[in-house]
Amino acid sequence: METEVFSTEFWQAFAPEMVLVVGLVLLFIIPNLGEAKFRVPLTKVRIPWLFGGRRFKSTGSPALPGMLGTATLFVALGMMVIETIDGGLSTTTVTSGDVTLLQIDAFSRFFEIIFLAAILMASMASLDRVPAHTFKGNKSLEEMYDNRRQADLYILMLTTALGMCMVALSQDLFVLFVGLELASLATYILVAFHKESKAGAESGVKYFIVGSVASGIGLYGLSLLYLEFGSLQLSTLSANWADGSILATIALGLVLVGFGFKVSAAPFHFAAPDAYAGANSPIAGVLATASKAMGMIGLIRILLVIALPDTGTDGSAIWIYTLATLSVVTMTWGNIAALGSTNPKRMLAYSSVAHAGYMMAALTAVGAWHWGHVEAPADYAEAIVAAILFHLFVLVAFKLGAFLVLGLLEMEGGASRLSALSGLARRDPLIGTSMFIFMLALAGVPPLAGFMSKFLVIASIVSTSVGDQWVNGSISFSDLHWVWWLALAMFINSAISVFYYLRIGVVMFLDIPEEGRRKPLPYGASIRMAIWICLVATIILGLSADTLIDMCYRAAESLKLA
Amino acid sequence: MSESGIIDYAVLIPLLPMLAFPVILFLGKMFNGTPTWVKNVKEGGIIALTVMGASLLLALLVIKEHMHHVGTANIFTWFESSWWNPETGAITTKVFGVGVYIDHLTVMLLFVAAFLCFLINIFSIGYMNTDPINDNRNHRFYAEFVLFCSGMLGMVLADSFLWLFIFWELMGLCSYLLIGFYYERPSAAYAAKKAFLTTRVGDVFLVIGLIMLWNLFQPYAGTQGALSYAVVFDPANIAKVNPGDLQIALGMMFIGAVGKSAQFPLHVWLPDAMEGPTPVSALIHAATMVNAGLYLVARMFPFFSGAELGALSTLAIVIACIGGITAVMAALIAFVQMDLKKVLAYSTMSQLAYIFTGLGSALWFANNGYEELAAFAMGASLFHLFNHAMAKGMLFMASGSVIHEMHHAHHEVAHHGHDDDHGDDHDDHHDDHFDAQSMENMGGLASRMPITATAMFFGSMSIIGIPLIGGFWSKEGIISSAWQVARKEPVFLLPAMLVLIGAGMTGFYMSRMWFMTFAGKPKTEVAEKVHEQTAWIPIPLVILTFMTLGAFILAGMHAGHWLGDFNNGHYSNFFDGIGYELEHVFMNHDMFLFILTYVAIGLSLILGPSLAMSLYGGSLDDGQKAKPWMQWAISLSAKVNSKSNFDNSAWANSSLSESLHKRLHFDDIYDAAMLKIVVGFANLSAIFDSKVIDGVIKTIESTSQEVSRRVRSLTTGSARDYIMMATLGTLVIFMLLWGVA
Amino acid sequence: MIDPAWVSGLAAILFIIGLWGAFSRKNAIVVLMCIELMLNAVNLQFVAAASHWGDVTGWVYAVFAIAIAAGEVAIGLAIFLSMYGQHETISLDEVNLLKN
Amino acid sequence: MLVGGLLVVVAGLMAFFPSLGDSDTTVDWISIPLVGFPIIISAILLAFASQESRSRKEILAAPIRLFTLCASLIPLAISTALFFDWLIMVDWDLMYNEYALQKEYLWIESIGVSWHVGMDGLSFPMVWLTTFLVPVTIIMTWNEKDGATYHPLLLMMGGALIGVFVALDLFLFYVFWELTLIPMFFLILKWGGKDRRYAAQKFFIYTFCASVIMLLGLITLYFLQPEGNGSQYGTVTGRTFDMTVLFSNASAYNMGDNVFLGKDMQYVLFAMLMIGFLVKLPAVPFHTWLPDAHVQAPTGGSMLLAGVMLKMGAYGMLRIPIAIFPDALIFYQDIIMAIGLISLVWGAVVCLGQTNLKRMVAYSSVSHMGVILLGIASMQPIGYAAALFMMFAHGIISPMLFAVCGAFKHHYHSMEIGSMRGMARWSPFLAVYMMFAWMASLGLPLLAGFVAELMVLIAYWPEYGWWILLPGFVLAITAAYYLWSMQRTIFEGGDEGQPPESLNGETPPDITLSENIGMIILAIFTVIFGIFPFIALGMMDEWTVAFFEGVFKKGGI
Repeated sequence: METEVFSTEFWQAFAPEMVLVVGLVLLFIIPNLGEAKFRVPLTKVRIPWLFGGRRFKSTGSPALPGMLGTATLFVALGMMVIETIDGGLSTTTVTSGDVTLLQIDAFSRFFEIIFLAAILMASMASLDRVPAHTFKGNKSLEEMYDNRRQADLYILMLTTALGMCMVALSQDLFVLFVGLELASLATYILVAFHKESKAGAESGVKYFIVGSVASGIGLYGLSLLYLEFGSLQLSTLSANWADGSILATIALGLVLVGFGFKVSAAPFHFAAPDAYAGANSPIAGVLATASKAMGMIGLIRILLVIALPDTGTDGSAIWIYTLATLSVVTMTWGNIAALGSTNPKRMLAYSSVAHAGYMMAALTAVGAWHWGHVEAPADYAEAIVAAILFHLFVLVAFKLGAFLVLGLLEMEGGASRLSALSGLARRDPLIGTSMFIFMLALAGVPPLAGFMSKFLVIASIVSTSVGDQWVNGSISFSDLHWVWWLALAMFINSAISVFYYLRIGVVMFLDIPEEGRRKPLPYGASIRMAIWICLVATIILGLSADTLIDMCYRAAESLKLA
Repeated sequence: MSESGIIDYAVLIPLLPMLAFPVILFLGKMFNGTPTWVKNVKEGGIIALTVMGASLLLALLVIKEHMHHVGTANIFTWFESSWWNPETGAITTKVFGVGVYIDHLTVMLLFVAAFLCFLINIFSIGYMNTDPINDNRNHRFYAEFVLFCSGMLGMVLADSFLWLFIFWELMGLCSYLLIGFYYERPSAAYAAKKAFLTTRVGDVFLVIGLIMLWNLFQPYAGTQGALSYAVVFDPANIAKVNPGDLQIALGMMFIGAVGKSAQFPLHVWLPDAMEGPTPVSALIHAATMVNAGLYLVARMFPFFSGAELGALSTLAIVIACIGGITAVMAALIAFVQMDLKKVLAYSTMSQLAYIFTGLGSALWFANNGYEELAAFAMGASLFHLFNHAMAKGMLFMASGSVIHEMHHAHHEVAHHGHDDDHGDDHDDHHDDHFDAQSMENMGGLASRMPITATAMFFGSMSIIGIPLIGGFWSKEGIISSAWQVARKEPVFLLPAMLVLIGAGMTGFYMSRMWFMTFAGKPKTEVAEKVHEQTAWIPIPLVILTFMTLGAFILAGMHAGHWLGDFNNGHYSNFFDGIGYELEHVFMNHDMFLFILTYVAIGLSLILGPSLAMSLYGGSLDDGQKAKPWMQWAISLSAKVNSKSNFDNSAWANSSLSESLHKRLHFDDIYDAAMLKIVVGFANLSAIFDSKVIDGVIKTIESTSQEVSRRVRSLTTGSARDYIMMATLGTLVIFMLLWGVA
Repeated sequence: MIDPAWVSGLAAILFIIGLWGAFSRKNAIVVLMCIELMLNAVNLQFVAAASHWGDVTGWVYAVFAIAIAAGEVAIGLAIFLSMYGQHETISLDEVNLLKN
Repeated sequence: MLVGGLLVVVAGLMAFFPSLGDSDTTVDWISIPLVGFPIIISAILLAFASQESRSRKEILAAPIRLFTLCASLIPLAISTALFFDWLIMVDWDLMYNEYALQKEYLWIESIGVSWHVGMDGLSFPMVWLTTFLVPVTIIMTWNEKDGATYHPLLLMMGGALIGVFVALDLFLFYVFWELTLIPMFFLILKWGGKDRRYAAQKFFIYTFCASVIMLLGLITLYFLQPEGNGSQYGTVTGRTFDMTVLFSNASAYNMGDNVFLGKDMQYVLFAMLMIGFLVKLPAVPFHTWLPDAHVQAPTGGSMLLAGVMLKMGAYGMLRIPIAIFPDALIFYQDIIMAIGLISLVWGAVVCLGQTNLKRMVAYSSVSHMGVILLGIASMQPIGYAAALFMMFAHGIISPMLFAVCGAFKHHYHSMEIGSMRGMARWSPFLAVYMMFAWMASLGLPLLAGFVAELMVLIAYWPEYGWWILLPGFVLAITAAYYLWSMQRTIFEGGDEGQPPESLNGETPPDITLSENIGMIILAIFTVIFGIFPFIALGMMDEWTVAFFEGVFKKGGI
């Protein structure tokens, strides 16, 4: 279905995103409602203006923005999920003139669900992690400050969500980039949200500067692409890619850098550990999941949709060696660095780097799609994309879950040392066990979701390397495509990774809680709820992954790679 | 093949004692120390005795039934497994069965084992239950004892080499347990370990030999999998296998027999085995278990008679040589032993060696087509086995009796020497270093222990080979057989010579033992107080004395011939028989054998004993009178001693004597090899394992931490560096893209 | 009319200068300016390409890029301010508590 | 007992539950009663117990322990009943690639994963062994501290282990394969010795690394099989993880001109799978995790680790790579033999150089596991049956070895050989059990370990001839280290004895009643399977014959 911007169908199709917009606007407005009156000029008539002035007690409550933001996210997510599960999802394209701007399909909806789910968890956690204070008596000024701060936080979250949705929906690279910038700018502030602490401010600065440079590079790449092809429409670029000159290749490299930063691929990942360490844990969790997924969309769009050789040609994609190198370096770097890291947040950051490497390895395999004798049908590429989608989805469950547990620890003061976790399983067995399960999932221990995702990623790589050679009868080892070695590299890396994941478990179960952490954990109903949701998802998605795999396949099919 | 009859119950012979094992152990643990248990059941001794009696009875019935025909019975299928022939792809199921096989060999050993075990049981009730050191642990002794008997009986009854080996090992275990009965003594613990390990070395070769044998016969065995005698003794099958391989397999098995029968070079465990409860475990190791090796070699006879002529004679020669060497070596060491039991132990080794030489001759004959001679040699060897078992059993029990009474006497002496309270005398009894087993402390016991002395007297005579008594019949046969072979095969001169010399040496050390112990004046105060007490001890001594003396009856009944080939000699008239035997021994028509006989008799009867008399003889105390059948010997010894009391200090101080005291250094060398080489190597391996093999893992770990540190140090913390890295990354991307484009 | 190729060349030079400046200068504000320089190169490139293709979309892209740049400056300055509040410096080299 | 009865009813109900709504109306005796039930029960108990406070835990320990014991008896009852046909007639006389009590439920349809379980002569003895060992272990470690969580973990371990053995789906197999690590990791981590942190991590990481390589092999194999249609095949991938399908495909293509996979492909995949199994076995030089894990693990952990977990490696080898890549087996035959020999000899020699009792026993396990490799390399049904029986017999003997070590540690607070003398004086029972276990382990006839060793040697000779001297040497060395260690613990000490210094002059006690019961059960079964090996060997022999008919005979190698 095609629709013009702002047509009736447009509003219907974009109802969930509109919910976000409405929520955003409400968050702007509601905290500011007050007793301000507008004096009609030259008269003494004061008309209640309701905007500004002494804030109403009810609307000015510091707790309100959090609830509003969370509710908004929840509603939007709910609408999307219902729509997807109902099968009521139809491909809707938004055009403006001859330019295709946005498109709702299984792929974009899938990512939107990832984003909203991650941000919803983070916002639920933030309700406790950045608590709204209650004020007794006449402290309206402090109350207003707190309210402002709360409103800021959730506005930024919703903005991030909106920007990310835009990335998922866009059919034009520039639109994609605008969305990316929207989300990025919001996350820069979120990272620096703890401006009262040195670490918070520092991490914000670093994340901002490196991110800006990376997006500058990416934008420059886009401009070169525009120069080469005269359009940034995905369809146009994809159709004309084969005719591109060297300029297109340069542009591809530059754009890769832009997205590489988002997925935190080595060597563009340096700011990520610092940012994660300085930011609130829930925010860091969003960076590690949603933000990474956003970068992944970019990579999929640019590498798979645009820069893939057409069916029927002989030869693999131009970027295959580049991406193979990047992926191996990334996963190895991430794992090696995490191996000795004693800060759990940095460790998770490095592990998230490693996970980016895994996904890039899978992307690499798609590049081998038409390589020589590996004559793989299109569903091989779809299988890989589906595996990546699965991985991104379940990351929300266990990586974010791990960050949320750290968030719970931060509530009692910092989680930047491994010893903060010590004895967690004794202080709170359920949380400790949850954390251990998240760690096992990250390490890829069956039957958890993390195993399934790694399994699917590897299986898809292997399947591409094998191709459909069975018809040839006896296959010898040299007939396999070299991307098989990427699978091996992944395996070796996951083996390394077990070491540091397990260390967390050991610390939690074996060590004695450090001074000042002998008491039970702070309660935090909603952050615990978020953790439990993550826990359940980690287990359920591992045990019965079928539904999600189907979803992923539908999403991958809607990319129409073939 | 199976037949019904008494043989169906033969399985009970080993089974009953085996079942008694847990029963005694359990009851002992339950009722330990209660009066009924101690007084009436003799701490399990009566249970054991009952069971052994039943076994003996059954054994006698079986023997009666199967004196002259082979009996077999299947009991159950142990397990089945399959064999795949890679050439044909056929898969055959092999049945590993359990069964009973009885022929003359079995019958003889079955009798020896059941009979001796029964007697030993009686003896141990007398010996073990009166020694306070054994209080509250005799049930363990009896349990282990019956299990041991079960092993021995099972071994001789087994119908396959596999089950022979299984019971063989069971005996090994029990010997380990019995030697280590006094677990708190380091020497006992050491001896137990040594015995098990040394025999284990032999057993390893036995297993390898069995496995080679299994694979040799496997193609012809059909579904038979258990090395059953029916398969491997089938001449048709033996003819088919490669004799060279067969010889190696049998050689391997022979090494097992060497270990079990304490032959050179695996003999070191036997003297130490005397650490077991005196003298019962020693008796087991001397009179029964060591016969297992002989039994195994005797069992090989069909291979030698069935295989290609001359193909296996090398092995026969090796067996005989090992026998000959051990015979002389053990006899030499026995010269200098002061411990009563050790002398007997070395004597055992030496006599077993005789039997090996005899068996070697028999096997050589069998393999070279001399059937009659083979049967004769075989018969002589097995008859010697029988005689030796009876005599040695008696000797050990007698020595046990001596030691036991010495203990008691010492106890009394020490007790009277002290005035303090009675309760602790059990303890101080261990504190002083009186050696109740040393012959230096004995002397003149002939009058004080008449029954024991008599038993010892005839036992020794039997071992020496005094004409007409016990071992004489068989020993002559062995020596003459060996020389018979030597006439045909010059290499055999070595064992033949050695056994001949050994005969004289036997005469010396056995006489030495007897005279040192029973003749002369008591050398210590303790020896004066010795007297016989328990009724349980003399019974077996008396019985065995008659068994030994009665050997000539058996000889007259052509036992030797029957043992060589059981279709022989069973209905010959006794007087004809004894006449035939006497004629053959003393007036052989073959001049060579005639001379040989008298040389042997001369050596063993005249030279050995007279030398011993001259050194150790002497009359008893005044007023003491030995029984008349011994008195003449004592008087003679006193005369010889006084006539020619030559000085042997030069010999005693020689380096040979020194090394004989050190048992020719075998133990030292083995210990050194074990501790220095094997354990040293093991310790090095353990270090290698943890430092190198595990070290690799640990290095990977530490290296990865170091690499991690270095990688992380690239994250400098400065945003500028991050941008720089990103830019460099961009350049790398360009390079890689260009490389492809 | 100037050949768009020259403009592209200028854009490329600007971009490289911006990038160079971004990692060679310590002062956060200067780095921000360098980033702006990079974005301006992008703008220039878009405009040049638009004129090359005769396509109005490129201009729209440029306008959006300017807006993004403006947003970045606003946010960047705010973040720098908070950094100055905490660290009392705007030298990027001196802000390295978080590392390894 | 009421609890026990209730549990029986529940288990019975659960056995029927999965068959509801299934066209196949036969009762599923495996999924829930043997696998699901222990895991679920223990998970519930753990979740329940871990929430309690420390003092409440101590009160709760006794009922939970009893409950766990009762729960663990149910799988034992069921597996025993299945063997003796008490519940239903089970035909254990199976052809190759046939399984008794098969059940299959679709799980992840898109990639062809199903919950497919079944048993044959290879897996059933191991299943029974596991069901047998879990209650014995629980009894044996009755007084372990923190019983409220300890014993449920043992139960969970048992469920996961059974899962490995009954899985007929590669994916399911791998899931259970890794699942077993987790309870064991906790057992070592929470109840282990001084260096438990290091040992637990090493155990986990070492075996995990290896099995990850194995997984890559499995996945590659998965995509190398021909696509097919059917309920087992994945809707998306068109391939299946179902072992039975793989086996029948493999045996249909193998060994003829129509080759299933190229030779070098087979070699690579075989090697990858074997790495996972060899580390688990463990074979030298991948064995160093084992001594550390054993020395640090608590008694119960060690018992299950040595008793069943090591056999997973051998089981996996026989189940997967050999069945699918017989060509590769022939190619690697000599290498496997060499690894087996090295394990055998090296394990034994290192044993002799150990001063820690438990470490020595651990190395003896390495040595014994080498026997299994020799059996596999022998290429004879009798060798394979020997490997199977070795797995089984060692599965009874080695828990006893570790039970003895555990009791020794428990009562003497020391593991050093030679730190004391004359144990027989104070702890006659322990001394007897120790001697029994040691003797069983050194292969004394009429105890379970002997048969397997004998059979392996029989099968070994035609292929490798005089190399047999090395196993022979090991037989002697094994006796040496066991006897030497006994000499320095049970024996000697004079009339007073020498208690270890670690006791500070207290009189060492004898073992407790529960330890006594646990060990006597193990001892009895060691004797039973030594004297009547056919009970287990019959099934194993049938399996090996079927296996050779199905795998090797086809091509007539």
